[in-house]
Amino acid sequence: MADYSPAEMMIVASARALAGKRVVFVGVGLPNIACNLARRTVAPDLELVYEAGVFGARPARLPLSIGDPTLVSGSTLVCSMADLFLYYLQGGRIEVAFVGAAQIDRFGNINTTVIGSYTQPKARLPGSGGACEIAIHAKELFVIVRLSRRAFVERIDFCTSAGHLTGKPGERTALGMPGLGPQLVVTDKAIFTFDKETGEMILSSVHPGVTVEEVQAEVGWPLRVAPHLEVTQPPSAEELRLIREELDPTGVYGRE
Amino acid sequence: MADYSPAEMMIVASARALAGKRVVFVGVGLPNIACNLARRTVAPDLELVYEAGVFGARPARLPLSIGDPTLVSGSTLVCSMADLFLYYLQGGRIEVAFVGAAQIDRFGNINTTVIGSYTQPKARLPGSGGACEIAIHAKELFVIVRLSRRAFVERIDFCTSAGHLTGKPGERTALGMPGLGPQLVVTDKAIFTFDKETGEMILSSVHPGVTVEEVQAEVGWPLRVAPHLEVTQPPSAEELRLIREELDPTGVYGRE
Amino acid sequence: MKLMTLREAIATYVHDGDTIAIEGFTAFICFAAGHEIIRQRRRDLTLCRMTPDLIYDQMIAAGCARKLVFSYLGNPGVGSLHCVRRAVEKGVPRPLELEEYSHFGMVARYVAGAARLPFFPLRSYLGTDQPKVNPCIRFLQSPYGDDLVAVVPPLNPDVTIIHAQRADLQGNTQIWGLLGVQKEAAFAAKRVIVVVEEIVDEAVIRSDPNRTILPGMMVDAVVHQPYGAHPSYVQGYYDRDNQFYLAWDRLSRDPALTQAWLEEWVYGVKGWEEYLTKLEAQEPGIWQRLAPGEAFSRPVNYGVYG
Amino acid sequence: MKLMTLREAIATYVHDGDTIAIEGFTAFICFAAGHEIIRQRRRDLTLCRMTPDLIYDQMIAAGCARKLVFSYLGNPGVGSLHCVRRAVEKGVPRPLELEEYSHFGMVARYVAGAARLPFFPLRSYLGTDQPKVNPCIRFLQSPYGDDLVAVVPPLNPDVTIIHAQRADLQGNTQIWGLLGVQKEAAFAAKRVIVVVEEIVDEAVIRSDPNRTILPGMMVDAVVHQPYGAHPSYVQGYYDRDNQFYLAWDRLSRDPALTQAWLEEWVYGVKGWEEYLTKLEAQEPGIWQRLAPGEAFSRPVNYGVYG
Repeated sequence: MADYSPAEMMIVASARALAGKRVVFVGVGLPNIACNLARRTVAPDLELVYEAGVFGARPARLPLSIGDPTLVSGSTLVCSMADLFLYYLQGGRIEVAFVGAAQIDRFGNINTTVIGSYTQPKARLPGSGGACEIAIHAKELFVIVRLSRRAFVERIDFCTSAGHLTGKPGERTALGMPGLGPQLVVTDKAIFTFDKETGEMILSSVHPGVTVEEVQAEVGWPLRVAPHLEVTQPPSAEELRLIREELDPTGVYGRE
Repeated sequence: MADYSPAEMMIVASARALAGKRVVFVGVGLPNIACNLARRTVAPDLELVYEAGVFGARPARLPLSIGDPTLVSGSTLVCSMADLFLYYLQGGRIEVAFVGAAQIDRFGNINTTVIGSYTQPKARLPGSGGACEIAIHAKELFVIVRLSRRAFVERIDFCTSAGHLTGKPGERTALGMPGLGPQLVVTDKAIFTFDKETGEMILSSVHPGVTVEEVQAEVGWPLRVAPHLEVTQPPSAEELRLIREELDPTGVYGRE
Repeated sequence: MKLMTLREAIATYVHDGDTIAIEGFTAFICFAAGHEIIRQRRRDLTLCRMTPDLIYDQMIAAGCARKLVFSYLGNPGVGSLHCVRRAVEKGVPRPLELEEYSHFGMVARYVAGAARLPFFPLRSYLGTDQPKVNPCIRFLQSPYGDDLVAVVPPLNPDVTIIHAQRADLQGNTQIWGLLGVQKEAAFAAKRVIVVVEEIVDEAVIRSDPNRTILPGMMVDAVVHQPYGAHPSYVQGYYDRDNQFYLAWDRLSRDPALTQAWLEEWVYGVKGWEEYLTKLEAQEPGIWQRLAPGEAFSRPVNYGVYG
Repeated sequence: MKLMTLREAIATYVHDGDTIAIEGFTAFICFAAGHEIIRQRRRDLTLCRMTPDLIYDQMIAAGCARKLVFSYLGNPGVGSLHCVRRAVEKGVPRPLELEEYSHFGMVARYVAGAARLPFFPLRSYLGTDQPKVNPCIRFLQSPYGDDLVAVVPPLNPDVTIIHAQRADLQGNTQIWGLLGVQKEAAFAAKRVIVVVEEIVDEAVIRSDPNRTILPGMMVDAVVHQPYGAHPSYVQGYYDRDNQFYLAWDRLSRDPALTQAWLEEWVYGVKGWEEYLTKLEAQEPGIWQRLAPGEAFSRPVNYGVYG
């Protein structure tokens, strides 16, 4: 078995979760590489929609930002932000979306706004960007975040993007949210899914060599563990080759 | 003095009313020729915005409809209907607009929907098109309509587009209408303006050879006549030359 | 496989009772699709379109529709739509329910439908009789002050059909010229049929992604049907056949002539290819008469980055 | 005459206390205008932008702003905006008021502003803390049912500044590549400044009217300033200078280094031409490094009719 980095494990686990999907809303960084890996493995028909309003991108290099000009040249469609948010996202055309998180709670609610109080923040974070509405409208939400006690907290300091709210069944539907909310959290140590009823996060797979105790130690609430906890299949040689030789040859994202 | 048709008089009178204007919203037919005549005479900087979403058109022939392809080729901008109505018209960018009327009342309210009752119409007319919102948003509204007792009625059968409503001062403003409403009615026999306070239609100019009595005979209410009633200046030789040789050489609109 | 014949596309995606929109503002009007719907004898359709034009006049004369949702009834630049008037004024060949908006109202309904909004606000209709005859037009106070705005509900056709210059096999569609409300009507629809003058290699689409108005992912059927918009026009491909618009004004005044025309030109042909053959037999040189000259866009450089 | 220098345009149209928007989603960011505003020492500005990026970081470090209206704070692909954070977290060089939306919320505010709507409805914010810290975000029930939608108020900048590939002397402006929210921000504004890489003959514009995003009638000033978006990029003209984005991440962490940089590169030069001269002196061949290859759009035929 090849050696691989935690970032490579995250990319591979994210890519596999896209099996059979058709339309993914994607930012740069790990999700971008994961989506491109999925296209070459488990989801050949996957259409990548970049947050800057680009469809069917054929980037000639690894994009430096979500608005990299290499995403535009040779793509099939470029639209305005108004079209993107009104017709594509709110219009219900996005099947899966990836977002990051500074803090995430037991029900998948996400903070990317502030650490500390809003008016006197300890740290001022980027804010919502499109995440708030992505979390409402994408049919499924996948979160990519490193596992740490700072991120996996009992109570987030600010709710930027709605997950499964307080865990009451049907709460999202009652608020008229068309998307199913967070379905998957991929980290460098483990993978989490959510209880279909209550929306509580469930440890469903640990990466090779990681114990449940190690995961629990980084999570700020008593973790529910799936009855059939799996061990994540490590990256295959082919998956690693694609990442290292084709998708991220300079190792910007994969080698951490 | 050259001979001229009533239609030519209407075109010339409409063109002169555009003196100094910058942005006019225009349909085909008489308004189109009037606006193009104005560009060559009293309003060289006039920008023509066609209802199909075309700016700065340079038609190589007389357009057959508001959506004629000759309006598109060589124009400066073509936009969607959504942009046209949201950003140009409702956005307040239109200074003057021309509309027609099947019926018009004393306060410039306009019917282009039905003659008779709505559910059992004697005649089903085209409906609003953009007229309803044009009448609300264009800073000034100019109406072009042949003078007749069928058109100039005490009570219109249906109010498609708001003029000065019931004539109560400030009524349009109270309803939040940004445009001033009808400012001018150009006919084949006379020109009407409106009382600044009450919005009542005023006969302000009769075309050469037309009497006040002839006009009153075609109007379904006791007509107010301007204290200084004018006689419309007939078309000049140059105005007629422009219409006949350049703007409507085949006489589609001008010779009726 | 998205590429199909018009017959297959209509048979597959347009059903009796459907709400359909064939959009295109005086240009790009897909007569070929309208005729195919008549030929397949669809019934009880709700027809939506800002400007019903001759195509809906024909479909209504053929008895396809029970309802018309619109904002302007006219034969553009010519006069009335006589078949629509006959249905409204006399119930011939069957009564036609009308649901009527202004242009902006129709645009707003498509936008709301495309954006999954429960309503769209617009400053219109105040002071007019239109809300009195259309209970779907309502008013709402702004949560930021006294402003009263009109609102209209979303319009979500079962099928939207648009005609365009070109698409690739995936359905990525490009249009230039009058954009009308096609994009919004397509996004609002459950199913989308795109009929094009040319099927192009995706490299053509990819050379100018800003020109693409619909991504392939939302197109259910791509139909290759040159001259499919006759007698309306396609920018850069052919002109409006105004002779037909004038002829229709005359013949459509007479119900018998109208039915005879439908018999000959719609029911009497197998499909659009036969219609075109008949058309060329009637007027050899028609496409030369309607052919525009060349006026090409200057290319722009998107750049190669990488 | 609309054509003016950037110095004239900023002096004429941007005043102390104004609400301004320099828009462009990661592309077309008009750094040249931002620097000129710093150089002319405008104060108490309310800066609006979906993604404040380095240009607002620099303007905030220079003390131009009292308030920031935004939806995402970041150095794209790199990390934090340290000057913005310093102003928010420590009040250095002066406190900065924040008014914060999501991306969709900002887009909706510009659309409402451009369309003179008193509010714009969107399905967002429910279940989050965002409405608690921004009283401008409210909720409204649909007049057609129980749906609760969020609403945001219009945003009408005093001045919107956008950067584009080309315009003619009348201000007819064309952009290709990422369209962001520039059109809406311009329509929402009282005054509009367009800065372009090239002034072209109007025949170029007229060869492709669908490419035009702003008509000249709404543009107050046209400024010809090649490379005016450096270190951001202009599709087909130059690439993002990522080295600068990385360098700014380092130097902007230190208030003294930041001020020194502003002294040298903004206050210390007369205008953008001198900035470019300095840049080329520092790195000969910079424009070759950032030059993209050629990838031209295929021309389309608009046709000659008449």
